Amino acid sequence: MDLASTPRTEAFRCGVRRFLAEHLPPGWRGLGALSVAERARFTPRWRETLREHGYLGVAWPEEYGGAGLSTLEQSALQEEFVRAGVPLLPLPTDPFGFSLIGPTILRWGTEEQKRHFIPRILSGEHRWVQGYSEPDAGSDLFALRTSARLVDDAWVVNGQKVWQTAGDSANWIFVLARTEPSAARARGLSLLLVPIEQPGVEVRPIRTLTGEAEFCEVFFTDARTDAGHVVGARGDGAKVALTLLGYERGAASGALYAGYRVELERLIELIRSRGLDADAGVRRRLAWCWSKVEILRVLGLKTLASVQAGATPGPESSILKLYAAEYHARITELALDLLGSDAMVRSGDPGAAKIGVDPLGTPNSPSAWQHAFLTARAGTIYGGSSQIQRTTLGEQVLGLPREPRPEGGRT
Amino acid sequence: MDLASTPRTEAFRCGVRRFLAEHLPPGWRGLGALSVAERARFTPRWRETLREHGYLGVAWPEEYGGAGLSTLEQSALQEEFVRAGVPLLPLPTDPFGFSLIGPTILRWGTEEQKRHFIPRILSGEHRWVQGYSEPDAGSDLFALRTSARLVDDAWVVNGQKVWQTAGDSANWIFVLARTEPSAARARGLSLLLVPIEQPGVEVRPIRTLTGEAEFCEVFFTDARTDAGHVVGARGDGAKVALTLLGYERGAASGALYAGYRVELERLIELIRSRGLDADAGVRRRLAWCWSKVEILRVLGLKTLASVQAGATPGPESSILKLYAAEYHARITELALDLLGSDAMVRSGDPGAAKIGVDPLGTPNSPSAWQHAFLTARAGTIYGGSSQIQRTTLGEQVLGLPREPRPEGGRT
Amino acid sequence: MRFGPNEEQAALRTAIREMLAEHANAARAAYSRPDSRLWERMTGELGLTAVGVPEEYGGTGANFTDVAFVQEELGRALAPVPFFSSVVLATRVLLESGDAGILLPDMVAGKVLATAALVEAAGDWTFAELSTTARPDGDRWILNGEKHFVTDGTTADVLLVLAHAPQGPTLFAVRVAARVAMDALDATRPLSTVILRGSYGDLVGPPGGALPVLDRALRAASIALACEQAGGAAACLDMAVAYAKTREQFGRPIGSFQAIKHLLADVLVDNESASAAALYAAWALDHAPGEAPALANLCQAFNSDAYVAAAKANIQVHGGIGFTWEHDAHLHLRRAISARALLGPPEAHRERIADRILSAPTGESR
Amino acid sequence: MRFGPNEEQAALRTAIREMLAEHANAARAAYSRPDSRLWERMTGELGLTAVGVPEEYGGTGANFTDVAFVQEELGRALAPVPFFSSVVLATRVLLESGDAGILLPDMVAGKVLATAALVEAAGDWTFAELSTTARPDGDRWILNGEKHFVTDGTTADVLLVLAHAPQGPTLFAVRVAARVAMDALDATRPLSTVILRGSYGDLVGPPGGALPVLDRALRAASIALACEQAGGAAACLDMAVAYAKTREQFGRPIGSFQAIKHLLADVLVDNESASAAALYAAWALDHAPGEAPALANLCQAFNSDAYVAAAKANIQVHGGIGFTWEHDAHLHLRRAISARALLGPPEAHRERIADRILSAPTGESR
Repeated sequence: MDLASTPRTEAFRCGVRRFLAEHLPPGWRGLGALSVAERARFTPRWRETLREHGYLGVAWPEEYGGAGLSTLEQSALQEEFVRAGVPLLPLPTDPFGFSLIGPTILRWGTEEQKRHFIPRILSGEHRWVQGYSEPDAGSDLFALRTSARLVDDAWVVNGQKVWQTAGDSANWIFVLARTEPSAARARGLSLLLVPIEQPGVEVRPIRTLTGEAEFCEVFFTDARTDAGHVVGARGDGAKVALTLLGYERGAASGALYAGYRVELERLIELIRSRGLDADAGVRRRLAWCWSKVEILRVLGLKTLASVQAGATPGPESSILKLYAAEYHARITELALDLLGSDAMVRSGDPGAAKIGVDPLGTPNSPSAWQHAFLTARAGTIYGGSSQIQRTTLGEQVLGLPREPRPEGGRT
Repeated sequence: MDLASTPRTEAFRCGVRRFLAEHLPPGWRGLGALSVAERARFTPRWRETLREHGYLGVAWPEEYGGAGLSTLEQSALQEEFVRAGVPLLPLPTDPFGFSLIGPTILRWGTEEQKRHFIPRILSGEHRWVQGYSEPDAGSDLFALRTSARLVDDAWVVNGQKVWQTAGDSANWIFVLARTEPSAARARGLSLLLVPIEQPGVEVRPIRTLTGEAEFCEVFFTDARTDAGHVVGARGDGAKVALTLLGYERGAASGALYAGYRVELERLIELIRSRGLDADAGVRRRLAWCWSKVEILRVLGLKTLASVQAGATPGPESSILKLYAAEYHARITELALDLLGSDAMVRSGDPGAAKIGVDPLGTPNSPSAWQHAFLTARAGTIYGGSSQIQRTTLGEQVLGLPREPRPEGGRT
Repeated sequence: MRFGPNEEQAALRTAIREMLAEHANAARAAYSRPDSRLWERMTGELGLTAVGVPEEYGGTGANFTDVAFVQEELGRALAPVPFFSSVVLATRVLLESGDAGILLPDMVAGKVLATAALVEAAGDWTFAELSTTARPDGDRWILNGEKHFVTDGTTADVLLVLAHAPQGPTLFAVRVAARVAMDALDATRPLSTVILRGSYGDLVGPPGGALPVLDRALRAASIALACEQAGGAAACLDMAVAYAKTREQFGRPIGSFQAIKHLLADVLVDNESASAAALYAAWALDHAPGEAPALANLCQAFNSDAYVAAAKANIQVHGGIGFTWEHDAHLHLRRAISARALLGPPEAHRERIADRILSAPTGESR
Repeated sequence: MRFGPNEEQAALRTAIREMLAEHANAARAAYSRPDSRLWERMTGELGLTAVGVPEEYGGTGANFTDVAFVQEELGRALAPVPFFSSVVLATRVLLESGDAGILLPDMVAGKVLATAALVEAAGDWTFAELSTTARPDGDRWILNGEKHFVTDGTTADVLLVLAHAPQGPTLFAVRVAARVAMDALDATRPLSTVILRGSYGDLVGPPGGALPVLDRALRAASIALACEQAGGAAACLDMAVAYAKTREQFGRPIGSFQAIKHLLADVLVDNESASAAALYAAWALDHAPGEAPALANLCQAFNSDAYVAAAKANIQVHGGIGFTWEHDAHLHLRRAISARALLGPPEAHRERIADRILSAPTGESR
C-alpha cells in the first residue's frame, strides 16, 4: 500500500488552488450561490479564463492543444474545482466534447479528424451531445435502429435518438448508427459525427418528471454528414463507443467523491438548522451516508492507483456506477425525510445542477432537495440501469453464466 | 367487510379454552418451559388426551374419525393452542400425517386407502414423513430422480430423498417418484406410500448448521411397497402433491400469527430486561416487527375469509410464505443484536422448536435466540425458497411472462 | 365473514372508477390542479359527500369501510378532489367534536366544502407549540395566527382551525380568512397557508377540549389516508406490470427477467399488506375501537413506505419513459412523498407504536 | 501509488494461504477448536508473531498494512489461531502503553502468547462501570474481579487486564488467574471468562492512564478485525460464486438466474467496499493518523454488516446444502455474527461517527 500523494501532484494541486484564488470572483461562494442570470453571465467568461490558462482538455496531448496531465493530476484538478464549486467543463455540452467524443477521436480517429475536431472542441465552436440512446433500445444498446447508408460522398442518417442533455445548445452529435444491416447485432454499428444545424435534424425538448426540459430527443430524416465522419472502422462502432465509458468513470471518481462531500455538508447543515442532530434515527442514517461517501473516496483511490499502474479499466467500473447511483437515491430520500412537512411544498431556489449533484453554494431549500431526489431516480436508470450494472458485475467480474438466449430472440 | 367472529366460533373457542384449562398440568407455563426430559414425558400423554377428546384430525370428516370442523373453527383451535403453548400435533411426525398426507389421501385416495390409513394416522400407529425433496432437485421439484417401477404386485423404489424432519421417528414415508420414465417432466411422477421399516430403506440423520440432527435423508435400494399404495392416478403425482400446499398455508395462518406473537412478546421481554426500551433504534425496529406480525394477522383473516367463501387457495399463498420467512429472518437477527456480546456465547437452555418458532415458555436465552436465528436461514430456503416464491407471485399472480427455456434445457 | 367490499361498496367503487377513467381520458391535464367540475359530478351523481356520514346528518350511515373503499379508489386515480379534506378530515373532526350538527348537513348536501387547518411549523403534529390564538368577543371568537399545509385550503368554504383559547387548545369554524396557495410538490392535492388576522370563528366542540377530539379524528384520517396510499401503490404496480409485459429488451419482455419480476413480487407483497392493513383498520374503527389507535399508526407508517417503494419501483421498471413529465409515474411518486409527510412521518408513527408496546404490561402489547 | 499488497506482503499472503489450505485438507475438524500445531507452524515457518511489530522489539517493522493483509487471509480461512488476540490486540495495547519492552520481545520470539481482558458486562465498551479493582502490594498489584469474552483467554500466557486502580482505570499484565472457557457460538475463536481472586499483576503503562491507551489500541484492533471480516466476506462470495456456476436447477446453472446473479453482485459491491475501506484504514493508521479514528468506526460498522450479509447470501445460494453442518457456510455465519459483536455493535460505531460529524465545524466533517 502506498497512497501518499507525490510532491509533484501536491505542487500541481497548489498551483490549481492558486489559480482558483486568483481568478474566481471576489467573495465566491460556489456556482450554486449564483442566480440563473448570474450563472449565464459567469459561465462563458469562466470558460475563456480556463482556456487562456490551459485548463481545458487537460487530459489531451499537448500537440492537440491539451495539457497532457497524468490521471493523478486530472483527478486532483477535478477535485479542487468541485471543492471550489466551479465548473471545469463550463458549457452544458462540454462534458460530451471533453469526456466522450474528444477522447474517442483521439483514440480511434484519423489524424485528419484529430486536427479538425479537437481544436474546435477546445474553442467551443463545436458543441457536442451524445447520440447513443434510442426509445426502443433502452438498456439494450445493440438493439438500436437508427440507420445510415453511404450515398455518394455522404452518410444519410434516419432514425431517432433520445435523452440528450444539453441538446438545445449543441450543434454536433455523435451518432451510433446501424450501417451494416446484414451484420450481427453488435457488428453492424458505426460511430458517425453529424452536424445538427441542417434540415434533416430536428431537436425537441423532453419535459422530465421534474417539470423541466433537462433532456431532448433528436430526429434524423435523411440527415447528411461527410463520408469521412466515421470514427474508427465501419462496423466497429460498438467497440469504439464503449471503450471510454469505463475509463471516464475511473478518472472522475475523485470529482464524484468531492461532489458528494459538498452535498453531504449541505445535508449536515440541514440537520443542524432543523435541530435534528439529537435524533437517533437521523444520526445513524447520517453516519451511514458519511461512510458511503468516504468509502467512495477510497474506491476512487483504488481505481486511480490501478489506472496509474496501467490497467485498462474494465467492468469493475460498474461497481462505482451502481454504488454511486444507489447511494444518491438514498441520501436524497433522507433529505426529504428531514424536511418533514416542508417536503410537500416547493419553496426556495432550486439547485444549479440539471441532473446529478448540486454544486457548492446551492441553497438548502426544499426545492433543491426535491429536484435532487427526483433526478436521483434517473441515476439508477441512465448510463445502464442498476439492474444492468448488476448483470455486468455478475457475468463479467464474477464470471457467472449468462442468461440463456430466448429461442426466438434477436442475436 | 364483515370480520366479526360468529357466536358459533366464539362458543367453540370458549370450549377449547375450557378444555385446555381442565387438561393442562397445573402451573402450565408453556411447552418451552419444560426440560427435554419433561417434554418427552408430556408429549405422548398429551396426544392421548387430545385423541380422547376428539382434538386430533379436527379438519377431517367425522366418518373417518375426524371432528369435521370448519376452517374458522380450525383456525381458532390452532390459535388457542399456540397461545397456551401446547401442541395440537404433538408427535414430530404428526404435522406430516395430519396436515399433508392425511388430507391428500382424503382428497385423492381410494375408499380402501382412506379406511386403511386414516385411522392409523389418528392412532399414531403410522408415523409419516415427507419424501418430496431430493439433493439434486432442490427448488426444482420436477427434476427429481427417485424412480419406482411396478414389478409383479409391488412398486420397487430406488433413489434418495432428503430433508426429512422427524425422519428418525417415522415408519412411513410418502414418496414422489418417477414412475413413467417416458413422460414429460411434470407428468411422469406418482405419489407412493412406502413403509420405512424394511431392508431397502435406510434413514440417516443430517447434522445441520445448528449442530443438531434436525433432518434426515432417506435412501431407497429396491425398497418395496404394495402396488395399491399409489395416491391418485399414475403420473398425476405432481398435481396430487402440490394441491394441498396452498391450502395448508391458508388454514394455518392464525396459528402462524399466534406463534409470532408469542415470540414477539419474548423479544419485548428481552428488550425490557436489558434496559434497551429507551434506545431509539431498538424502538423503531420493534415497532416494525410488531407491525409485520399484526399485518400477518390481517392477511391471515383475509385468507380465512376467502377460504371460507369457498375459494380454492392458489398461488397467493406464496405471499404468506415469503412474508413470514423474511420477517422471521429479520426478527431473529434483531434479537441477536439486542444480545450484544452475549450473542457470541451459547448460554441458557435452547428452545423447544427444532425448526420454526419456539413455543410459549421458551427461555429468553442466547442459545434459544441463536438457534432461532440459524434456523430462520432455512425458512427462506425450504418449502420453496424466497426466490421461488417471488417467481411464483410474479408469474402466477401478476401474470408476468415466464423465463425463456434454455435451448438445451430439460422440458 | 367477508374481507372486502360488499355489493354496494363494490358498485360505488366501479362507478367511481368509471367516472375517473372517463374524466382522465377527457382531460388529462386536469390532474395537475383541483377539478371542481369532477367534484361536482362526484357529489351529484355519486353522492360522495354522504359516504360514511351518520344518517342523522343526511349521510349513508356511519360505516368507515365505505370511506375506505372510496379513498382507495380515489388514490388509485390520483383524483384531484377534496374528498379527503372535507368528507374525511373535516367530517371526522366535526363528528368527534360533538358539534357536527352545525355544519355537517350542509356539507353532505354539497353546499359547504370544509377542511381542517391544524399545523403551523413543519411536522408539529403534537400541537405543543401552538401560536395561533383565540379570544372571546361576545358570542364569537377572534383568531390570530398562521396555519400551513392546509389541504384544499383555498377552495374550502369553512376552515376548522385549531387555536389556543384561554381554556386551552380549541377548535373553531372560520369562514373568512386570507388563504395563500402553497406550491405543492403533489399538485393533485393543493395546500394552502391560512392567515388569520382578527378572523371571526365559531366554537366547535368544548373549549379547551380540542386535543382528544383531534386525536380521534386524526386516527380516522390516518386510516383513510392509508387506504388512499394503498390505492396509489396498487396503481403503480398495475402500471409497472402492464409495461413489463409488453416492453421488450434483449429480445424478451422485461417482465420475464427476474430482476423485474422479483422487484414487482416484493411490491405485490407490500401492497397486499398495505391494503389489508388499512381496510382492517377502517373496519376496526367501527367494530374494534380498542385496536384502532395502534392500527392507525401501523397503517400510516407501513403504507407510507409501501407507496413510496411502489412509486419508485414503477419508475425503475419504466426506465427512461417513466422519467418523463407526460407519464403518470412521477405523479404517483410526488403523491407518495407528500402523503408520507401529510399526517406526520412514518418514524413518528412507529415511535408511537413503540410507546404503546413498551408501556403495556407483558402479554398485552397489542 | 499502489492500492494493494507489495511483493513481500503478497508473498506472505500466498504462504499463509498455502499453509492453511494444506492444513484444512489435513484436518478439517480442527476448525472447531484452536489449533496449537498450526499456530506453531505459522510462528516458526512464517514468523507471524513479528508482523507489524517495530524492529526494536524484534519485529518486521511498524507497518500496519502488513497486519491487515495477514488478517484478511486468516479471516478468509477462518483460521483458528490467536493472531488477533496476541499479535493485534495485546501487541497494540503494549505498543500504545509505552511499556512494550516488558513483553513484546518474548511475544515476537514465540515464547509468550498474550491477550487482553477488558470487558465485563456484555457490550460495555465504554468501561464506565468497571468493577475489577487493583490495589498496590509492594512492587506489584493485587487484582480482583471478573472479565468476560476474553479471546484466546484460556491458552494465553499473559493477560492484559483493565482494572480500577486508586489512580483510575489502569492496565496490568497478569500471568496467573483462573480461566473458564465460554461456549462460543464461533468455535474458531475461543472466548473465556477470567476470574481474578487476589491475582498478582504488573503495571502496564501509566497508572490511571488506561483509557487513552485502549482508545488507540482498539482503533487498530477495529481496523484489523475489519480486515478479517473483509476476508471472511470474500470467502463467502467465492464459495457462493463457485457453487452458482455448477449447481443446476431448471436445466440451467443457478448463477445464470438474475435472482442469484444480482444478489451476488450486491455482495461483490459491499465486499469491494469493505476490503478497500479496511485496507485504507490500516494504511491511514500509519500515514494519516488524523483520519484513523473515524475510519476505524467506519470500517468496523460497515464490514460487520457486509460480512453478515455475505454469509447469509452464501447460505441462501447454497440452499439446503448450505444448511448442513458439514458445509463451511455456517462457520462463516457464526464468525460474522460473533465478529460483529466482538468490539461493539455497528450501531455503536455509527453513533460515534455521528458524534464526530455533528460536533465538527461545518466543512470539516471528516
